[in-house]
Amino acid sequence: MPERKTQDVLGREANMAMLRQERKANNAWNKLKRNRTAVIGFFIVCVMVLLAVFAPVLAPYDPNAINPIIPYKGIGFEGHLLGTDDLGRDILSRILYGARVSLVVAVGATIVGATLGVLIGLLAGYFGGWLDVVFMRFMDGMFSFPFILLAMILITVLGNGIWNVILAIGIANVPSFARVTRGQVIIVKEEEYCNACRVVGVSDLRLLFAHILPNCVSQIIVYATLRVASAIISEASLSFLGLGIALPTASWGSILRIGRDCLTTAPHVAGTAGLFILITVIGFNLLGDGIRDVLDPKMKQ
Amino acid sequence: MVKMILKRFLQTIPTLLIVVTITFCLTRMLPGDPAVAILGVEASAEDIAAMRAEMNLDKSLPEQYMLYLQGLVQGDFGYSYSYREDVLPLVLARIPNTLSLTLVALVFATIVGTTVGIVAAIKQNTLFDYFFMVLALIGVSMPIFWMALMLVLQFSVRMGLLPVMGMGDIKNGIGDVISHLLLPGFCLATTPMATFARTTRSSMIETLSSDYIRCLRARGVREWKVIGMHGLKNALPPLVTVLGLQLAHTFTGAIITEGIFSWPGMGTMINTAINNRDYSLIQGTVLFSAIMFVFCNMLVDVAYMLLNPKVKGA
Amino acid sequence: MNGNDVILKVEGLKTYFYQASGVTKAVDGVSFTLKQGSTMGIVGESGSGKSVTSSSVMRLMPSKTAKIVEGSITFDGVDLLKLSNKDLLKFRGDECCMIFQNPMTSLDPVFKIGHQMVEMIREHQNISKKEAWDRAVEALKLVGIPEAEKRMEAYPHELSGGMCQRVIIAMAVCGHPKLIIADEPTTALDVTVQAQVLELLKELQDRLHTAILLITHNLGVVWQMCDTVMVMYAGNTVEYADTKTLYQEPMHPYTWGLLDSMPKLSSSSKEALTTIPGTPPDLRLTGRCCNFYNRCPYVKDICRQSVPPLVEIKPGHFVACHRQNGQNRLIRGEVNAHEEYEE
Amino acid sequence: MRKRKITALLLAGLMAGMTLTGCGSSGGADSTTGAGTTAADAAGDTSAAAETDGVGGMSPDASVEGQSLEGTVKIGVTDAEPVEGGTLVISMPSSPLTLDPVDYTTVYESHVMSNVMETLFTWNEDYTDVEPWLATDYTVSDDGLSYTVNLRDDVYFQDGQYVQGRKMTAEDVKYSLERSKEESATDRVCRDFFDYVEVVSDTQVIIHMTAPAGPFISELAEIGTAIVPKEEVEGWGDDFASHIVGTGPFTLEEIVTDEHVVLAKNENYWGTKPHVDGIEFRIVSDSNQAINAVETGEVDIAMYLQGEAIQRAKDAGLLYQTASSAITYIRFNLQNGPTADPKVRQALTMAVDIDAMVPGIYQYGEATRAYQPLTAYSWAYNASYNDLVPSYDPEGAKALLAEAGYPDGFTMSLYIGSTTYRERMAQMLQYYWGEIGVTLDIHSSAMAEWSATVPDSWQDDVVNSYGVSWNSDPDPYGFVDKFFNTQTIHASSNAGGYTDEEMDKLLVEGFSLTDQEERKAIYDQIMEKVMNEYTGIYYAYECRNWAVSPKVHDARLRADNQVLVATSFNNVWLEP
Repeated sequence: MPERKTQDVLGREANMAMLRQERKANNAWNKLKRNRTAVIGFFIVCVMVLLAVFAPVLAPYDPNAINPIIPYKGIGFEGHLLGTDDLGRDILSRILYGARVSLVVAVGATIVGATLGVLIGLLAGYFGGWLDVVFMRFMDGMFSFPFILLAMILITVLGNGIWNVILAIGIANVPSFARVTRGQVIIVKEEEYCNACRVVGVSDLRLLFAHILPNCVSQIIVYATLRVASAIISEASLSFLGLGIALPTASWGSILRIGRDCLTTAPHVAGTAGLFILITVIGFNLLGDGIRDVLDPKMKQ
Repeated sequence: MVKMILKRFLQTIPTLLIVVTITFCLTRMLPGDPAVAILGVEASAEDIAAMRAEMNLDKSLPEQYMLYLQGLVQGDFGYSYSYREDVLPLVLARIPNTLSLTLVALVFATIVGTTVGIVAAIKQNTLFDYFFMVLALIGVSMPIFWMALMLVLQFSVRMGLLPVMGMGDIKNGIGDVISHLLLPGFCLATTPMATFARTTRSSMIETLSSDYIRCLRARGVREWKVIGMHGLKNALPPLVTVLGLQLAHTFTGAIITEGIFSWPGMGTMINTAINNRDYSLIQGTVLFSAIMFVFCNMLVDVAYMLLNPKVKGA
Repeated sequence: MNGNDVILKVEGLKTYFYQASGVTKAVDGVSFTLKQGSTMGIVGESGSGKSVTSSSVMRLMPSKTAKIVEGSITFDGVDLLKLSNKDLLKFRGDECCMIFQNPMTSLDPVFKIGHQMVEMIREHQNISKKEAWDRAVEALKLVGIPEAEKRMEAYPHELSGGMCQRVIIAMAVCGHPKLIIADEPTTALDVTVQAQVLELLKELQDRLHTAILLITHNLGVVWQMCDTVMVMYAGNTVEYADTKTLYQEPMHPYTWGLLDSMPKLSSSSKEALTTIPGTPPDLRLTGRCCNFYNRCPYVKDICRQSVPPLVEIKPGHFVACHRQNGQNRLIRGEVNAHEEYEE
Repeated sequence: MRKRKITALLLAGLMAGMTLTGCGSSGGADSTTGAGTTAADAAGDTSAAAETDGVGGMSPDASVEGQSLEGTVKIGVTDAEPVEGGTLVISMPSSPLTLDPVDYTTVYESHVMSNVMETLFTWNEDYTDVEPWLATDYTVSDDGLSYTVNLRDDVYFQDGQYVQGRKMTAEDVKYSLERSKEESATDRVCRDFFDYVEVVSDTQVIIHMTAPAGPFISELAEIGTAIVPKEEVEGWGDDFASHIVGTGPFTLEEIVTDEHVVLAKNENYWGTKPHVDGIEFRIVSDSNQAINAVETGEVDIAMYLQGEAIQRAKDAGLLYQTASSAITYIRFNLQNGPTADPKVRQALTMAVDIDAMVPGIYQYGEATRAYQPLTAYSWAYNASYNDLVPSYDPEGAKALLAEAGYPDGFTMSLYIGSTTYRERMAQMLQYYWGEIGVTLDIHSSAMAEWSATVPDSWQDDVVNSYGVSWNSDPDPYGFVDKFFNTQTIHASSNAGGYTDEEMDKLLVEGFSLTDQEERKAIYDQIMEKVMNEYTGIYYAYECRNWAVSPKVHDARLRADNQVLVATSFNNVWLEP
């Protein structure tokens, strides 16, 4: 008899455990933890952030210390784990410090773009009318520029420097954020609780920022994560074209630019920097995909 | 329907006007004196002043803007001082090159991307699915200029299979054209291809799990029809949206890819124009790329309308 | 029961969902037979396995993770589980039709009604487009759609829900249906339309001598439509009888609960509706004992120890309950002496 | 007698005019050069060349730093039986834009033009003297105010839209030269001295001058003074620039901007007809692609190789190097900011290990170390002043800085064009100066921006230094007069703002003297003075690099970066 009881009790306990688990699982954070893509993405991003943060500790050499005697040395040359570049600088150190630039620029540009874009999107979507027309036509106009071209012209206007790169890529990012936000606001503002708020006499601004914005946030976060990924590529593209970060600051794109000039004789220069860009971008894309899967039940499989 | 398309068409006009205005403002903000850029640094002050006058740079900004707009209305896009040619024929001569490259890339990307996406959706969670989705993830994350370099290194420099640069000439046979197109085309196609594969897959999965697909199956409709006709047509709208975005993306990519492969298209010209502070040419190229973009977007919207009977009926 | 007029025979059907989190036993041993021209209802709560049962009959699993692991399904003497894909296509839509819960989403939104009907007809009958078109119009008229020709050119979103359901029924009658599976055909429709659709089904059944498998959680509909009823709970058949018997002499505690939770027009409407306390079990954990034990007021030790078999208590009346299976029949309303696990 | 004097004057001619074909040097593909000397950092370049890898002798007094200098490099065998036919494919990094002799500004244009059009005079094979070409001979009046030039009477124009193989006459010479004077964007035919052309007969003209101009005849060898038919020029209007007609061995067939320019053999050419059927100038912006193309046989001659491509050309045995006359340097702001103090400039120079820096920048041997603001093979070059460049001594530099009042260093700016070589140089300077506490902000931009920022920058403290390369013919005038004359203070060549009365006097003296020895004495003084003022770091002579396919024979690569195809002394043929 006791044996059978055990079986039954086990069943009940398992049942309870499952219920508890399900309750837990509804928590977005836990959902995210269970999402394999998100975890891998998060891991990659964390590693890159850690590498960037601890660059001074991890880098074996001063990233800007030149040593003209040993240019273009290959992987593993005398303590230069990833070799040296045209001026004999340690590529590993430059990549580690470059991670700082790339990440700061990418995240910064996304924040700039998101802040402005979300604001414009909120106002245009909520108030509609001529405000919407003016804002969105302007955004359409900006959107019609090839992204990199807009960034190129902006950076030429603003001049080199990390803040200017952030600003340039950020501004080029504004229209897409505005569009995403506006689309979301238009959906959310028609929902019942918004009407309820209006009936109760909540002011427009309060409704907009206290009720509508929070309901758009998840979409914006997903979009922003994916934008960070493309901002990394944008920064690299600009540096590759010789625009943007001031010399001799290392960025992944500027290492690639050097690597381009020695593709046959020293392919490791372009190779390593490119790999880092690729992996980081994959990381952010995975993270973005993961967050979207969690926040957007429609996409969940 | 025609009315809607016409309305959509008219909507592009203010957009283009804004593009013109933004470009005008941005180019005037560019550092550097275009007159000096043309005449060279040894030119005398009088020569430079004369050149500035010839280029209308001595007028006030609003005046310059009005002059530019007037010219545009009359089909005069200005004169490129760095190429010493009118902008319009210059741009028109380049557009086919860029268009052929981007279109080939996009068509290739669309065919391959959607096919992979569909198969991955059907074979969801199989090895095929995983393999191609990882590939697609790498594809969307790839800095294409880097990939271009690596491909050149491998296929042209190391293996000597493909030409490294330039555009083929039909006079040398179709093989010449194709071999020149292969690397830049593939590079340009990578991101859209991967994006298509991903979008098609998720859109297809969503469609295939919908009720009417089950109903179709329950009605005994053959599988290829269910997937190929009903599934695909319903999964199309998000694809069309992505296609529109990718058009712009591909053009952006072309600016860098053309440079790497010495493709004589708009991309290389834009670079030259910016470097030389060739205002008219920058404005011209930007305007034309914007026109292309806006036009493509319009096509996408129209396609969207055609695909969605709910919009169509309205 | 095994006469020649049996159109569908399901025996010991088990359909499981294989997922990362475990095996969900959506259908865990279901058996029934359906005679030609008769109507059988399957009732039960959501998630009790009704729809999966009907899907299994069509061999149309809602997801790739689902698999029929055991049992047999015989349709008109043919083992459906052994059919090739090609034969299956012939079976589906021609001999056997299915009507789904939500008519609005059952039609492909991007194709016109006519296109979809013609496509389906030509899938099964080797006739020209024109003929198929005419047949479709005819079918639409048959199901009482006004201006049938005009409707052929309409998109699904241009029709009302009831209209759509009629179109779907029309599609069914285009072929040579021996069986119509209606999966909650009226749930998504409003009440007046519900009655019309049911009426239509009945009418068609009389005319075409088609068997109907009606899946619903509405006992009223069952009473109105069905000859026999199967009550399902957590993937199992708990009671199976002809309609009259089931209404008059329900035997399973779950059926009691189900009947109590349904408003009766006949009796005093002041009588309070009762609900069955608790929730159905997680289908990943069933199969060890009676699945209803945790909600059953009459639960006994034995209920927690083994799975009750489906027993024919009276001819044609099957019940799966330990407490009805033996000498001491459980009487409704009996006070349970063992409430140790009551929550 | 007269002839000799002309030759002597030649160099003066060089100083004033030869720089017309000259232009900026090295670096990127962005080349705009106002005719005349230019500091633009561009790929196009010209001028006297040296060869290290090719055939040819050495002129002893021109040998510097192990480079032998030769006006022209011979390619391939010259004595074998030539083969007719084939198209010579030459790659260059940028497209010619206008081929009109009065409008052209870049060296790429001159490559095309000099094969289609011809001038009254032309350079001899050694690139040391000019000789008559469309002219047969000439005499100068004793006052130097009129040149009587006799013309060939067997010269015919190519078939064009408006002329069909018409004979060239004195009227054409008058038209072309006067057009050159009136319409040229820059100083051609010594326009300030040139008056008018008098037609004496069909085969004789007299050119009248307002004042004597020594370099005038060599000016007439410059392609900007090519003889063109009036009908075509006026018939086409602005479009003449892309439909040029001349008297040369090739005719213009097709121009596709940024793709190629195709020339075809002129079957009615008055001189020796070319062996090749045509020339295609193909635009290949990337050096690596150019060398790939030479290796695969797509291109026969690749011009303006850079970076890795040089190594690859060398490995493939295709490399020819010719030194150019360009000097690459950075100059300091001499009027404002910390660098106004000569001690600071001296310290900054001492802080840099130039001997390590030059091979660091030019990793494929594309340049040699320089010391002075003068090309090393100028007759005025005096190697003994090289010692005036302080040697690498960071400690000494620090001490000097402290002495000048900057014990903790300071922050300064450097403006350069964004090319690989300049950026590498800038980062090395940044490092070296960083060691003595000087922080360097590098401003790397397109040349259009550079050339709008740098000239006149001595007037304030924004641009503390700038890097560029300067190209001219070997006469010292082409360098020091542009660098240190108060008159040039608004030009980019003297953007550092050098002005000194004594120097101005010396410069005038050096220009007006005709005796080379006397001039050298003056230039020695100038050089010694300048070297002690640390006006800048003159660190490298950049070479020109070519890759030539072994199937090309009897070609000449000339100092001014021209590939000579069909001339009086050579005629290219291609091994099939």
